[in-house]
Amino acid sequence: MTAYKIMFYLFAAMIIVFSILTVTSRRILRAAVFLLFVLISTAGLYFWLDYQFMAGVQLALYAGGIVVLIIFSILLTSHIDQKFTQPHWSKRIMAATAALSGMGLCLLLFLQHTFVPGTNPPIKNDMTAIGTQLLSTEHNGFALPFEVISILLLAAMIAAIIIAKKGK
Amino acid sequence: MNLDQFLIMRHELLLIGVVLLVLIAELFIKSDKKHHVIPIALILFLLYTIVGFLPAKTGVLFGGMYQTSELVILFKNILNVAVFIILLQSASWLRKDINHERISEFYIILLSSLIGMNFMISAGDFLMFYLGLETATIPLTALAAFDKYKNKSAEAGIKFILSSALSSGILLFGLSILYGTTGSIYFTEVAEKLVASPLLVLGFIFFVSGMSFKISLVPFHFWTADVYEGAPVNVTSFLSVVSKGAAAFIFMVILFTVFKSLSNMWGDVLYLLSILTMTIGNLFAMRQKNMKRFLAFSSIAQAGFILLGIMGASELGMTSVVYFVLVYVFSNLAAFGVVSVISDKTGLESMDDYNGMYRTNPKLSLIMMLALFSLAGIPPVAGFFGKFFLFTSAASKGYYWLVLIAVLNATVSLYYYLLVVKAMFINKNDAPIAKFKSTFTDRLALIICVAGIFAIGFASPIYELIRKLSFGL
Amino acid sequence: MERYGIPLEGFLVISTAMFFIGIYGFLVRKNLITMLMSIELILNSVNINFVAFNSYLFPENMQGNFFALIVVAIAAAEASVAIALIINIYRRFSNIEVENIDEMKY
Amino acid sequence: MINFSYTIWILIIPIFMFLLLGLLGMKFKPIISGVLGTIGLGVVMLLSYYAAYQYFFQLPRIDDAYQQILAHNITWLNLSASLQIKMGVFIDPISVMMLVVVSTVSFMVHLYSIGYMKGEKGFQRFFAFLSLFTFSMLGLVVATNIFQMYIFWELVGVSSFLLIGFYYERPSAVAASKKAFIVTRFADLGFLVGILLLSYYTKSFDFLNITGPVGIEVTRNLTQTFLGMSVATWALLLIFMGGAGKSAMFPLHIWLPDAMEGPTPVSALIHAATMVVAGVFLVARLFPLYSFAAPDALTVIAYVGGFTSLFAAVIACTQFDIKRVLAFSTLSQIGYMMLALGVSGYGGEKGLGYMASMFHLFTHAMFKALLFLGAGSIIHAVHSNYMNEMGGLRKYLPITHLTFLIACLTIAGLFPLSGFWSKDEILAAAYEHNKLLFMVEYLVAGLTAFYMFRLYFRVFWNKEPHYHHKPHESPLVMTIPLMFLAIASIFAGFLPFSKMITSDRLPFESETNLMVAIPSVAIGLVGILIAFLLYKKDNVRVEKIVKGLGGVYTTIYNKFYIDEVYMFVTKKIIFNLISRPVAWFDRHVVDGFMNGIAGVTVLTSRKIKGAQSGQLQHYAFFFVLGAIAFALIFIYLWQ
Amino acid sequence: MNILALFIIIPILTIIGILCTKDHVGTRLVSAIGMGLQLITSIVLIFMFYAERNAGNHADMLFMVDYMWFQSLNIHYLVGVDGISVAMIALTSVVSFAGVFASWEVKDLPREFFISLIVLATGVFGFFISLDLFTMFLFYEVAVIPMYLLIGLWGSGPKEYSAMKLTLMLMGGSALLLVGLFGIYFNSAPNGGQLTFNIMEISKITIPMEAQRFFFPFTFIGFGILGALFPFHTWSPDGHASAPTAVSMLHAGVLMKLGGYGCFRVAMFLMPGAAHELAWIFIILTAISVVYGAFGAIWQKDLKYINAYSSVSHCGLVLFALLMMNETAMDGAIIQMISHGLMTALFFALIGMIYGRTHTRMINEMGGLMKVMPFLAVCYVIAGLASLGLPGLSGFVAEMTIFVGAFQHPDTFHRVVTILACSSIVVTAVYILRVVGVLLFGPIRNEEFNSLTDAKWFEKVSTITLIASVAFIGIVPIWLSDLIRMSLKPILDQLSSF
Repeated sequence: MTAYKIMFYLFAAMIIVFSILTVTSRRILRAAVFLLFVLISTAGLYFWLDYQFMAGVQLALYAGGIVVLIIFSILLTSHIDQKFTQPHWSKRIMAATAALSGMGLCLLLFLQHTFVPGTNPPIKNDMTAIGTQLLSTEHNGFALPFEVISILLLAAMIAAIIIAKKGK
Repeated sequence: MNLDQFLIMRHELLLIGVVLLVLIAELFIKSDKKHHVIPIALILFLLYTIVGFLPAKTGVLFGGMYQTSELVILFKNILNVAVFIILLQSASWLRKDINHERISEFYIILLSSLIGMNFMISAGDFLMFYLGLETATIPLTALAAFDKYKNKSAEAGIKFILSSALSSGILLFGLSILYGTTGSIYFTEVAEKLVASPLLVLGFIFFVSGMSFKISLVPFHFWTADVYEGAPVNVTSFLSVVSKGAAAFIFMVILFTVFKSLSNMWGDVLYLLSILTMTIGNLFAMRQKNMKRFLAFSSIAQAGFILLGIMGASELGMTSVVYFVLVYVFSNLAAFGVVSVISDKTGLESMDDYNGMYRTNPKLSLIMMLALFSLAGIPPVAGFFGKFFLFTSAASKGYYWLVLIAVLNATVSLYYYLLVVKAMFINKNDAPIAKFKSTFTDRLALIICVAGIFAIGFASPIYELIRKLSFGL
Repeated sequence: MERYGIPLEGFLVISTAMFFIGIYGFLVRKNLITMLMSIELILNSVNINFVAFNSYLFPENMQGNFFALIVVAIAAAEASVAIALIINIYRRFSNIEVENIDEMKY
Repeated sequence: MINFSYTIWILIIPIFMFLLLGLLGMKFKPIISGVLGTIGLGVVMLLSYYAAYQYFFQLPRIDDAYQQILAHNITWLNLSASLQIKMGVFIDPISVMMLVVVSTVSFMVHLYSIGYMKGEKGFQRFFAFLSLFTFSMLGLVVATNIFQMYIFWELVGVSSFLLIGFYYERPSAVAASKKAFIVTRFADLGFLVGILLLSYYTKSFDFLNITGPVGIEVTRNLTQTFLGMSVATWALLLIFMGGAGKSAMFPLHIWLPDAMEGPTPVSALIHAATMVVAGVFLVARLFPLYSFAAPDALTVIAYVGGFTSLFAAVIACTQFDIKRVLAFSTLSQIGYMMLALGVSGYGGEKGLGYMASMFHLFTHAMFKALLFLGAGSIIHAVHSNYMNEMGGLRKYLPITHLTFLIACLTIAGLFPLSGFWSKDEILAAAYEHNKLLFMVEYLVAGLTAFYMFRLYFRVFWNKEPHYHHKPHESPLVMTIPLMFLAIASIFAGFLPFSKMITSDRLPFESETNLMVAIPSVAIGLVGILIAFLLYKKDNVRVEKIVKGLGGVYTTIYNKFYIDEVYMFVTKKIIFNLISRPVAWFDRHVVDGFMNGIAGVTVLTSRKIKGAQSGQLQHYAFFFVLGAIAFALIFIYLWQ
Repeated sequence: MNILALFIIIPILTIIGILCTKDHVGTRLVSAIGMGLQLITSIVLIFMFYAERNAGNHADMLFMVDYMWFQSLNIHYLVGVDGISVAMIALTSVVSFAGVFASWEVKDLPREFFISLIVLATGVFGFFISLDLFTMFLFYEVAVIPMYLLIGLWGSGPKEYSAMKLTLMLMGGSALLLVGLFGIYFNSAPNGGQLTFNIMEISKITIPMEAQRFFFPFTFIGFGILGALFPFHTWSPDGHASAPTAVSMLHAGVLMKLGGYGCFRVAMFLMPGAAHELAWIFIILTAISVVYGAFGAIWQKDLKYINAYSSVSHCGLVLFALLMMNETAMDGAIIQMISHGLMTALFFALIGMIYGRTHTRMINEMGGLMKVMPFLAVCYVIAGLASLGLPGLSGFVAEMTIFVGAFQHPDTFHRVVTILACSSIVVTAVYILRVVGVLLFGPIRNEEFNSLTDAKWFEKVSTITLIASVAFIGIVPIWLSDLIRMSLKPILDQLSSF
């Protein structure tokens, strides 16, 4: 049992537990905080895999950006101390059945499947490589998506503004 | 970026230009003169549309992430024409005071969505595909809620974004599995490395579910009706024509290129989906009273027919799908155009309000009838040809029973289209919709649609052109 | 394919679990914001998948990594629009319970 | 060589008259229509006589036999390589004889009708229809092939329908015309099927072929059987069914009494002299075939004829409507003719029955037409059909009375009137062949004399009822035909029929068989005597007898309830048990099924509307479930 | 220019003409002129056809024109006529001409009415001249769809229900048909080569037997639905009952003939093997149609229903005769189509005219009409007599040809059904006479009817045109029969090759 293993199991346990708490917690703000924990643990997994850039983005954008956004909106729309009533039991059972059966199916297939790893030599996964590839227009270069997403963000921003803006 | 690249990507780049120009115009036009944006945007877009038709290069860019072919360009042009018609139709709606503050935003969002679609159908890998898909969808969700002073519109927006987020989550999960089993996100590489395995099938099915959501195939269609009903008419027509057409096209391209070795299986997946879609779509459409909701279900049923073309899995199939989309653009937009005009003038959207309309507004009624006949596939209007070729495509693969079911479904669809015709022509009404004059843009849009409905069917060169550009498995 | 004694399947189990927990949340949570949070879980699980596949199986390039990156960005855009819409809903309906939003049906 | 091509005018003139009067009749004065029609028919009659004269007396015979001549024969319709329907004029002894009969009676009726129908609404129409009928009947008798015969047969039926229903505002007339048409139509179905069967084997419709040696040979050698009977017998029996329908043989006789609803001249023309003998003519036409290929069918014909003659005679004794009495008398007489054909052999002396039948046909046409026209004259005078409302008319209607008496004597078969000669030949033929039928015919002869004189005495003698108007003799235009026909009835018997019309077209000598003739005259006299005793003065004795007979009388009076049986079959079985269920089945089962499909669709549509609940999470649930289900199907169930 | 093109062009010009008119007078006039021209053209066509044949042109199809349309699918605009099509075109012209006059006084939206009517006629013309399955199918649907508006808008009674039912059932039929056509198309080149929709081309090859067996029923039933094949005939009574006069005329008179025409021109001609194998099933169905329709008619009270059931019976006879597959019977079948077309059109025209006066179609409520409207009544009697097969009118010729032809089969099965079918003529007599008796004869039952008027001039034009045609065929049938017979040969050769 190496430290890596322990760390992995820790992250894994945190992710699963906090995920479950996120979708079951009866206080909305707590749910948001649990989500934050999940996202942070995920970032931990990325670190564990040595994907620092990804982990950084995860922390900055996800944990920092989205969760904060969510919390703001919670503050705008809900009372902090409001406790949810539990959803109807039949709904929960149906949803759980669907989710569990889907999960069972997926896990079964994942575990049965023999993954074939790539044969080419691995490339080094550092900031330079990421930077190069992000701006490359060659194969395995990601300049185009990087540009296009800006259009998406612009459009999304305008969209969010016209909706959220108090109209006449 | 050199000229060649520009020419290859001219649709996207010019469109971005249009968006920026509109944005600039917005900045420079005084707040009480915002409606001047409308002609500017229309003219810009018209120019862009015309430029799109000019012959230009095709090719692959960004190491395979972006690819285009003459067929793709043709399809983009079809979408452009559709969007142009929609813009024409929306002009008088945008002129209303209540929308005054948000005219240029409307254009920006709509055109951004179109950019997303253009990228989507030009995608050469799953990342660009997914990105295009989201770019096309996310801004649109805001447009669905554009009439934000209306509960229905708000409801449409939230339903759209949440269900589309769920669907893209599932789609993404499927893509991740594809990536895990094949080791690439590029279409060509995936196609090479594709080995059928249960896990791959799972990924594929998740992918299909996600796509089915966009094309609104049963049982992934539930959002459609609510969103179509709640959204402003012009947004609905954009959703039902442009959005759906683009998604269907890229779906077909991906099936043909990436999953060609699975064609046996996806043929059967589509078999099931198309039967479900046509039948359920029709069953729901039968009892609708709200015109937008009615057209929503009708467009669901139409999507089921499109699948028949895809199942042909050949040049013929591809031709028939593109051709059908072309026909569908004009027919459906004509129908939506009429709904939009009436909704603008009177605010009425129920089928019962249309009772006796022929006596007061004969031209609108006739256009509506032609459009519905075209949707139902009645000759001599174009819809007949479109459907006929779709069925030919399915029959060419021996799916005769499916064709039978489909044509019977077309008969059922005729039933509810005729209900509208009946309302307009036959039903008596003491107070039918008053006679009114529609604006220039509305009329222009409808004339284009009607011309299209009549011309496309008989004009075989169009069909032959598409045929020449199409490819099969 | 193990890394530090952990096989790829370990990641897959986590991501799958997270994915379906997200789905469960989406199906049962009454509050629109909590549904949005479930969506985030789903997207996050997909990201784990991409990164894990990339790292374990195909370190020859960084497609999975970038895919995940873009997904994060898209998730952000999506979340912002969604929240705008939720606020819009809150204005119109004075609450954000999903079960109340059923003006259009059948 | 004598050219008979002018005979086509015998057909053209009446049809032209029909078109002229039918299309333009309303523009003419009524009387002009009548005169035009009569003149047309007069020309036709003269042409017929001329043709008969030429045929029997000028045309050279070949091997002593009368020739069969196709005066015209054009193709009307090609059916198949071997089967064509042709239209033409066929000249042989019986067709010539029929031409004479039809044109004579028709002319007389035309002439008579000018007086009888005077002032009636639709006078022009009446003459148009008469022309149409005459055309059809003439076309029928000169038919060169069985299909042409069928065509004109149908036309005759329609003309009869139109004429019976002439008084279309009278429901009983409408019903009668309908009944006549449908019953004969039903019989014609048999005729048609018979033609189909026969022509299939003989590969021809032409009489020259099918009754010629080749046709006989083919038909005789048919080995196919159906339900134990040879196909030839079937075919000929079915054809006879057509004939039986037209000639009102039992049990297809029910339409004829009702047909008396038509104007009386029509009854004289169609329902006494011409159309009703078409069945006899048909059998005579195909006689060689019957004789050689289906002797069994001939036996059937004999018995049907015999039975009908007895049956009708019995009913005739009880009827009070004078036209009905005459109608049943007609039935009875035609039964005689059929019987004669049925007992006849082929060729020479053996063909006596054939000759007798034709002979009787001829004489019967004359005296029965006379009887009907006389009856018309009576009705014209008293405005009633019922003998109860008549009596003592001999004073008022002298000419009618005299001619009527002649006719009654003729039909009773008294020497030397024509009826005697022809009936005697029939009895002789029956005597040779079948004793049972012979005895029946004796009985019928007596009955005939009885009921005719019952009629005669009740109308012209007996008590005089109270007349609203004093009856008066009919105008000359009506009595001339009576007189002409009376003369014909008296003298027609002296025609040398066996020299002219025989089964093999070879003349032979016929002798009067006194052993047969004398008793028959005696029986006739007995019948007259009984009638005299019972009906000369009043009806007291009659009523006693009627009471004595009780139920038997009622049954006979009601024509053995045959009509009621038919009503039961049509109303109860065809209408209520077939048509109504069919209509119900169609509306509720077949159509119900189609509507059911629509209903199920609508119902399904309503049932599944709940799926679109408006609840986002339900949608998502379906979405997830759908994806999982598709995955399961295509991972585990698909191949 | 090719004469056949006129059959499409004239109606289109007429429609344009109607659009230019201002009032209903102009509308009628333009329609009448258009349809009159059409009638003249079709008469000219007959003479041209004869001239061409006499000049020694023995091609199967004359006046062929072939434009490539959708090249990659090998879809052509291919037209041409043989004697049968010529006869059917003449029928259509006569009926549509009479139809225009029968609807002379349409009050509500006359322009729309005449346009729809002419669109319907155009579809029919196009169908009869088409030799390409695609074009044929296109025109078929063009002909069917105006029915909806025509019935729904100008009909009577439960018109909306009937219109919907009729349209949907016919479209359902076209669903089956379409599958059949695809089957033919995709088997039109069993040995490789180009697939084709060209009927004449396909007739030269042999479609594989399994394919024939599968697709023959689709095609036959598909067309059969339009031809009122039992048990798919139920659109007919409702549809006819609700339709306005001219529409009933055109529909029963011409449109239903599309079914019969398609059955032999497509189903039997192209799939002779299956036609032989499966004929017995359809012979039974059609024999049922014949008898069942006739019995169904007896019980009806509504004039139009009676005629609709009678149409079921008569049209059943058409299909019945076609399935007998010999020259005589098929000849009879086609004569029957034309004859039934004319006389049923006449019936419906008269019923419409009577209804227009009495405002009821229930025979029980009428009576003695002979007295007040002798012209119409006489015409009705003539129509009735034609229907029950009186010699000298067209019905007789058709029925006799059919029966003689059908009886040429020596086996018991064919003969028994033939006799069964024959028996319908008696039943026909029953219901026709019943109607005539109740409706026209007898005393006038309703006092108000005493003041009714007889036919107006345009109604006379309509009925006389039809009666003249009926009588013409009845008196000189050989002319029509030979016209058809000349053209039956290729079809019979094809059928006898099995």
